[in-house]
Amino acid sequence: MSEERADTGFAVELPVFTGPFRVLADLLLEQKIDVCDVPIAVVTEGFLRHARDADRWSLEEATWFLAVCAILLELKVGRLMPRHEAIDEEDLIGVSPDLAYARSMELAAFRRVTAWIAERLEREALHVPRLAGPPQEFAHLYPDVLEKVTAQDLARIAASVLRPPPVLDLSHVTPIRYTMAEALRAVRAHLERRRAARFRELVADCEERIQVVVRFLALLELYREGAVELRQAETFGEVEVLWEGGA
Amino acid sequence: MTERGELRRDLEALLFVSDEPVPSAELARSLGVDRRQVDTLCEELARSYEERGAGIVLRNVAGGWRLTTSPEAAPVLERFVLASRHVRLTKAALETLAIVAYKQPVTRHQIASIRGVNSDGVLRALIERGLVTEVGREEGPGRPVLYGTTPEFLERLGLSSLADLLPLAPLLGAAEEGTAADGAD
Amino acid sequence: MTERGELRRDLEALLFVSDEPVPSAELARSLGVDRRQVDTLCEELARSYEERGAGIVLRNVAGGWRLTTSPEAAPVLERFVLASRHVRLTKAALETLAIVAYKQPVTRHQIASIRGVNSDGVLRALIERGLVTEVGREEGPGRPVLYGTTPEFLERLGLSSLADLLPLAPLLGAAEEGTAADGAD
Repeated sequence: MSEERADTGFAVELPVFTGPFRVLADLLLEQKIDVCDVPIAVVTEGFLRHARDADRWSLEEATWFLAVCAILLELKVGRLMPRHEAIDEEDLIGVSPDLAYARSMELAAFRRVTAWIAERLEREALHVPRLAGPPQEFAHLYPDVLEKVTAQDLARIAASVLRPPPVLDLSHVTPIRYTMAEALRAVRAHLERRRAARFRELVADCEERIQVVVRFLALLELYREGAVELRQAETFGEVEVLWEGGA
Repeated sequence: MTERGELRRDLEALLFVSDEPVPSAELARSLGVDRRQVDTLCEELARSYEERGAGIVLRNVAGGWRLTTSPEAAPVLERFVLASRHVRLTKAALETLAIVAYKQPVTRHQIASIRGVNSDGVLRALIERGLVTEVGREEGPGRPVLYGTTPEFLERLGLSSLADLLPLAPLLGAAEEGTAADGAD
Repeated sequence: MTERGELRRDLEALLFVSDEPVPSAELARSLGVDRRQVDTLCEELARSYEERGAGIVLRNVAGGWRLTTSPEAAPVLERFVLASRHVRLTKAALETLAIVAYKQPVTRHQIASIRGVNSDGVLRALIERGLVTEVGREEGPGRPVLYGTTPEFLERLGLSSLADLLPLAPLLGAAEEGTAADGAD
């Protein structure tokens, strides 16, 4: 996959950057521009428009675009969601779109081969082996197992055999320490005092991203109750919150 | 293949996966034929093994048909079992003994379910060694035999009663596969 | 009985008592002959089962010889066998298994990069099923664990070695051609 062939000629016009998407992608992957400042939906719409206007779809161009967008989305999700393993992001940055394209081809091949594996597993399950071991005439060959075994050893063995299957390891999931009740109280207090606020102000005291998310959910809850009115002048613009609740 | 050939094939497969004598009636049910026919087929099969000097023999013992190894192959088998299966046998025996000790009274079937493999041979070996014995029969269909440990088992471990077995609860969380393997060596 | 007949008898008995594939070298040691002779005898024995339409088959899987029941007898066996050996794997598990099989030794991270999603849960499930195992650690920062397939994986697929895996290269080509053709339409 050469750079020229993958070059889309597709250009974007965004507040942070105007020019060929290829250049934008490089800037993003080199971390010269923050991925959170790039609305991927807008870029995708632009790409679809560009593709429609062209005479016909270029498979390579589309695949390359998809590979880049997949990386950008994963980066963006990484930025927006709390995550402890910063290393993941570093590794993603190191992935070039061409490599991602190659990997997508590889994955397609692996998906094809899974059908073969599944079929073989199915067919082989019809062969039943004999698991009984030596017949009873050979019982005398079994060792005297208590020769070197203590009560402690036996307990350990029993524990290993009788232990229930391992529970799902959730250590990689960040516990959410912020409650909806706390968020509702904070939003209410602010709005009852000020009657109106921008979302940015409502989360100004938040220390973690997850706290912002919970505040946002609290806001939606208040909206559902009819306690607040929400306004957004433009896509990705500021969200304005007006207090409608009983004073 | 003739219908008779198919029956013989299925019969041989049934006997192959069984570790204990299978009553003709049970074979007949599985094959969808009558008992007499099963007995005739088994006799035929037994004769064919004999004629070709096979390493396996088919015998009618203890109320059922059972495949086992030819007595003439015993010397080679013993060498093979002692040389290469010994560690596996030890592990299987220890696991089975641990299950009987902590779960008694327990059926063969329960042991096999816990270990994930047929453990009848191991159980027999433990009985022969005087560590495990029949302690009764379970109520319910088939009234399966229940197994438990013997006084000799306690004595060998230096325990005065089953109540002295180490409690399992603290180990269930902490025990690692590694320690079990160590214990089996 | 001829010497060759005796060897074949002992070989059959050895295979009968084994609960896993037995490498030719191990059989050779027990029988006191060389590996080549064991392989020839096994092939003969396998053919003789086949010719008489036996209920058991002898195959070379996972680097060793193993007796199993004939697949044709499977319907009759179903009721008889304790636990079905059938493993139904999810799409994600199959995909991960394929990657481990063809890319081994491979790290968790490499698997995730190819699949585009975190695959730790699936990997753990494959390890629990005995299809995948840790095979070492990579040099370099963090020394990440390397994973590979187990002999059981080969056995479950009925392959004698990893070299018997379906070649991936033609599939890579097919992928490219296929999609390119689609794109040109």
